[in-house]
Amino acid sequence: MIASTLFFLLPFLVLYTILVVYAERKLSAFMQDRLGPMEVGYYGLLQTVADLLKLLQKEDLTPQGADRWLFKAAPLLIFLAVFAGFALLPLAPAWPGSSLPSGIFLLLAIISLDVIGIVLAGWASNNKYSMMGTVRSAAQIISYEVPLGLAVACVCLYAGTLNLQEISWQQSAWAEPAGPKNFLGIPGLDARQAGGFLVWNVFTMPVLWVAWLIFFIASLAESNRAPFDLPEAESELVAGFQTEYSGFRWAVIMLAEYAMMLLVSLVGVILFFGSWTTPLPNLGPVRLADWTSGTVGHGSATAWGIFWLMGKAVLMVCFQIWVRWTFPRVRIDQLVSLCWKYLTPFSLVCLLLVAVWKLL
Amino acid sequence: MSAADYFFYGWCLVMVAGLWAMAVSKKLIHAALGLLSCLVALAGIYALLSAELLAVIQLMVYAGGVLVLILFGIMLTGRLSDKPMRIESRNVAVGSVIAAGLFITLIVFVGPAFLSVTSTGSPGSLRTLSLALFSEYTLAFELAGVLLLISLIAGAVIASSRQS
Amino acid sequence: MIATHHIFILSALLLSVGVFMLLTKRNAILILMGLELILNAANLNLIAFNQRYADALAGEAMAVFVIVLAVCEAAVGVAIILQAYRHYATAVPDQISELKDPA
Amino acid sequence: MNVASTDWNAWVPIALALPLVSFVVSFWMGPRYGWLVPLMATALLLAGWVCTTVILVDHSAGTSHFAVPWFSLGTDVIPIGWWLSPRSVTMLWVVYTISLLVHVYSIGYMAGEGGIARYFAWLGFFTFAMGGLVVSSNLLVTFCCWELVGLSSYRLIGHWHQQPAAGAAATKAFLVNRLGDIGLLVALMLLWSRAGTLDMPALTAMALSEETKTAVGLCVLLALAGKSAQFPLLHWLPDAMAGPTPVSALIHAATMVAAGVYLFVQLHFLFSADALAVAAVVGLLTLFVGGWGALTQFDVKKILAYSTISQLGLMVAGVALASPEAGFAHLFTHAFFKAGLFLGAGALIHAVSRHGHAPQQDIRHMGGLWQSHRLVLVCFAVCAASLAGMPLTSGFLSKEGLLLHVRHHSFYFGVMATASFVTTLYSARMVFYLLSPTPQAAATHPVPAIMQLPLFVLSVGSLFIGLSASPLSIQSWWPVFDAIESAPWVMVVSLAVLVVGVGVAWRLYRHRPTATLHARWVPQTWLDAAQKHIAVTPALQASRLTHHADRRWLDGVLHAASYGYVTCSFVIGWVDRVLIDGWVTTVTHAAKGGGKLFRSLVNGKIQSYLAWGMLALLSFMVWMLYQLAHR
Repeated sequence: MIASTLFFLLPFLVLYTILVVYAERKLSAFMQDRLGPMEVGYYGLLQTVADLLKLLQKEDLTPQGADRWLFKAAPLLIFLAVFAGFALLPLAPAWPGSSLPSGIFLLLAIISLDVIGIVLAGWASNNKYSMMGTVRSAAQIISYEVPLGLAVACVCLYAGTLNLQEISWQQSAWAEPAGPKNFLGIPGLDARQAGGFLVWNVFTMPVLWVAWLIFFIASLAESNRAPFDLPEAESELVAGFQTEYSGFRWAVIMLAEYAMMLLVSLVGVILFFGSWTTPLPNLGPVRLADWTSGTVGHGSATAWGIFWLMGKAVLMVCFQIWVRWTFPRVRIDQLVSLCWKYLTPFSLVCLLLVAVWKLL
Repeated sequence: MSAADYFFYGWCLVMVAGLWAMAVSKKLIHAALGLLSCLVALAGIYALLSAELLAVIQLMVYAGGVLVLILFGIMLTGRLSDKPMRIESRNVAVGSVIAAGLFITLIVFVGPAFLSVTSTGSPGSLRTLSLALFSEYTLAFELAGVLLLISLIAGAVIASSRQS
Repeated sequence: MIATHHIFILSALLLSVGVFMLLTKRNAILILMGLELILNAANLNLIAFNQRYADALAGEAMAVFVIVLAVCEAAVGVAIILQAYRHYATAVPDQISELKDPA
Repeated sequence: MNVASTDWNAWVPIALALPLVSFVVSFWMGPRYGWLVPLMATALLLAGWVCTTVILVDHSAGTSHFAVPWFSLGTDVIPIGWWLSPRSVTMLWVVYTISLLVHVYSIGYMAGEGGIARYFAWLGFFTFAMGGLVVSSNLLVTFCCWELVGLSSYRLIGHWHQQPAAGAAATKAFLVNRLGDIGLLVALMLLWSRAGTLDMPALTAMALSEETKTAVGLCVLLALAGKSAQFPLLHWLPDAMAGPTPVSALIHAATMVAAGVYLFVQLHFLFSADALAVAAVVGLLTLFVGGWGALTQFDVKKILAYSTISQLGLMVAGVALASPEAGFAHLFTHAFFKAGLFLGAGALIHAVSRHGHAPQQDIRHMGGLWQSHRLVLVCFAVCAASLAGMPLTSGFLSKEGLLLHVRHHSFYFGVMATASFVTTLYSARMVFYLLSPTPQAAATHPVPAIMQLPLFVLSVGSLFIGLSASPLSIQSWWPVFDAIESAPWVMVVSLAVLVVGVGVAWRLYRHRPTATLHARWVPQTWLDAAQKHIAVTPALQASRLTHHADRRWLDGVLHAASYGYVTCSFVIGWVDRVLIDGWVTTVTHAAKGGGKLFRSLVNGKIQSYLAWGMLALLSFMVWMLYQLAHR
């Protein structure tokens, strides 16, 4: 199952990256009242492909004084850490990935390995901008793992499991174990039969909206996205830890970055927004949920599951892009104080509330 | 030889490579990378031994936390000179003799006692271990939390550059 | 399954290399790494020997606490190394010899 | 004893201090203002001479005594002060006069020489010491001055210390003088023990036994033999001519050598008849040795030196046989004409010597100067005439005085007449050589006026008017000299001696014979040989003997003792080091080693602590496993 997940995801990731890079440029252009890439392909659609081809042709440079071996290995390590995370993700009811009992925990652990790759890349470059970016990146990722983990812990506490597939099941109409799933936690409003968005974690447990917000902010920081793109702040550090990279290796870093965006979006969707379940509920006789979920055990369920999961995740990615082009970059002190003074306490409060809710 | 054995010896190779890098490497960062491979290999071996939670903790805490701390230490203490920091070793002979003596003593005298033992596997699932931590070992667990807090504060206080 | 004595050899190797680094390396951070190796050797033994006893969790629980201790040790250790580095401008413990009377 | 006498006369200390000031200031000024030193020294001495003239006028009649305590030995107080009598003030004046003239002369003579400051300094010092010797009322002070005079003589003989001969001559003069000084010292001791005082006024009033007087007299005779170059100790004076000629004039003709005679005159009352007889014999011997020496020499300075010896002998004999006054009168006239002879000789030497060469002093090469140096030659001849005792000169009068005193004693009279003949002979010989027209000198230098002036003054002083108003008898200007009635036959005898002498000289030396006498006829030769055989060789042999005994016996014993001692010390040292120190060192070494060992464990290095800990752990493990295996 792991192998099949990766074999599906690797081409998907490439395609997704090409599209998302294009989307990012187009979206930013629209938000800035421009057109964006228009030359290559229809409406500039092949611009990213052209860029990729150009990148692949570029010389693979290693700076003088760099730690050659580490310099070459670091991008792969980054990508490996990110890509290993995908192996744990369930894609559909019948496609659970590596369904481990400690799934989300392991996922967080693997994501945290990403920072080591970044540190090595920055260190091996023998460049002060890289070094600065590395230090910032490491500090940022380590810090934001705390609110991220606590936000995830809220869901885990609510779900009573670390298994991602189990969390996914719980948010589906075919919930196992079967039991009432109250909309907004209001006793009596059992939405189990309705399914759809009504049984998503954020809707059955409203506190998780806050947790999701915290998770989202932290995930932006984890993937070094604006407004937390201090490690590669081009106005200060040229390109941060990736300053010295070029060609294919830089492409791999970019791929890892966009993959990271997708990964955290996927995790967010799985934990808060119903995973591979359809957002459409059964409204009485209008069995929207059933129609858009396929049949369990059939390929249709798998196809619908992948569609809904990826669709929601890509929407989240777009959301991240939107945020990037909306908010200015924070200062380092703002970054730290946001993490430790706001996100961490609020996530702790959330955890407390969820725990209390569970006890009730 | 089962698949688990192959994985085990594979992880063993990774770990030995990491240990070798740590023991002889001239660059701190290589030694840190060696430590990373050791820790990851250990996590793999824990997983193979069905200690899933410990494997995850190993990755999360060691690979993601301790190693990053160490990398921080390397970066912050290596900035005085432009040239990459070289590790020097001293008393290599004495250290080798003691380490080898320790290894041989352990292998030759203590090791045979476990020749016949084979891991049965699956002793504690994640759930049972977690339950045990929160029931049987609650006090220890809480104390560990307090210890962590203390060390967090201690680390922050010691490392802060503000001095009286 | 995996032969416990192979794991034991592995942990002995970990311990020996850790001791070796502890005794020979001239950099405090590497010494810290050696300490981590020793703790990991202990952990490996704890987990491996826990396998001998069905339904016993003491070894694994102990390993969790050892990891906690390792984290504490690493955090405080790195902090001390940083502070010492700031104070003495060196991370070589031999050069920090104020305990020794000047001979 | 009341030693304080309050006849204070401020001129005396001023007169004595001025040359001393000259000595100090010359040394002080020498390095930077060397050109100023001669003028300054001469000016100071002129001032001193004025003082002495004042003193002379003041004390032409009576005596005056001034003394203050100098130091005390127990209850005995040694005074210091002066005793001015007509004799001493006359002597003082003579000393300062000659010294002044020599200073003036030296300005010209020493011009361009090195060490001028040193020269004038020591001249000044000599004048001070000589003045002190003359006026001192206390014999101890006199002795001190006597020694200081010897010191300055030593320094001035050796003035040209670059010449080995000058150094040797200075040393010789110094040592021979010290031999005589022993006599004076013993005399002082005798007087101190017998009379209890060294104060001359007190001694004059004291009656001493004949034995004491004989002993003291013989000792004083020894002293004056040293200082005045009397018979056995006379050979230093010809050598002393190695010094500058003005020094010879001042010190080794007019004043210092006369100090012995002066002391004899002053202490005449301390001499018994026996001592005086010995002194007379010594004086007459010296008279003939000196005369003979003068006849054998061709070096003009050596001739004058021997002449001086001879004249000093005449004075001593005169004091001993005739009277102190007569001797002193001859001393007085001798001072003038002999100083004049020396200065004249110096001027002639200056005239014929070539710069950068050894000075030409041989009379055989000094002729032919009449045309160019007439005044010098005339003055020289006048002084020589005075020496020979020609009428109208002061020498004639003083010699006449001596002859008159001994006219009743036919032997002494005969001896003195003979001596007079010898004197006339060598004086005439010298003058004949110098006046001969033969142009011997290759080149001549003019004699500066500043050198001619003192010469002229001295030659005038050598005429009878220097001593007496009358050319035939001592009708003295000077209160000190008794007027002696002239005996015509004595004058006839002396004139006959003079004529015969000049005639013999004309006969012998008219043709300027240049043959040198064999060395054995020169007194210097056998005096030096006598000194060598009597004094030097025995002394060297004695010292060789003592040296040998010292080496052979004393040192042998000492060496044996020290070898034994060293051997013992080695044994003791070995015992001390190995046996006694051994265990202490062992303990300390053990403690030190142990300390070092344990200290190395506590070297402040974490890793070494760890290594020891690991080693301990390993040993413990092995031990434990061993125990388990053998349970």
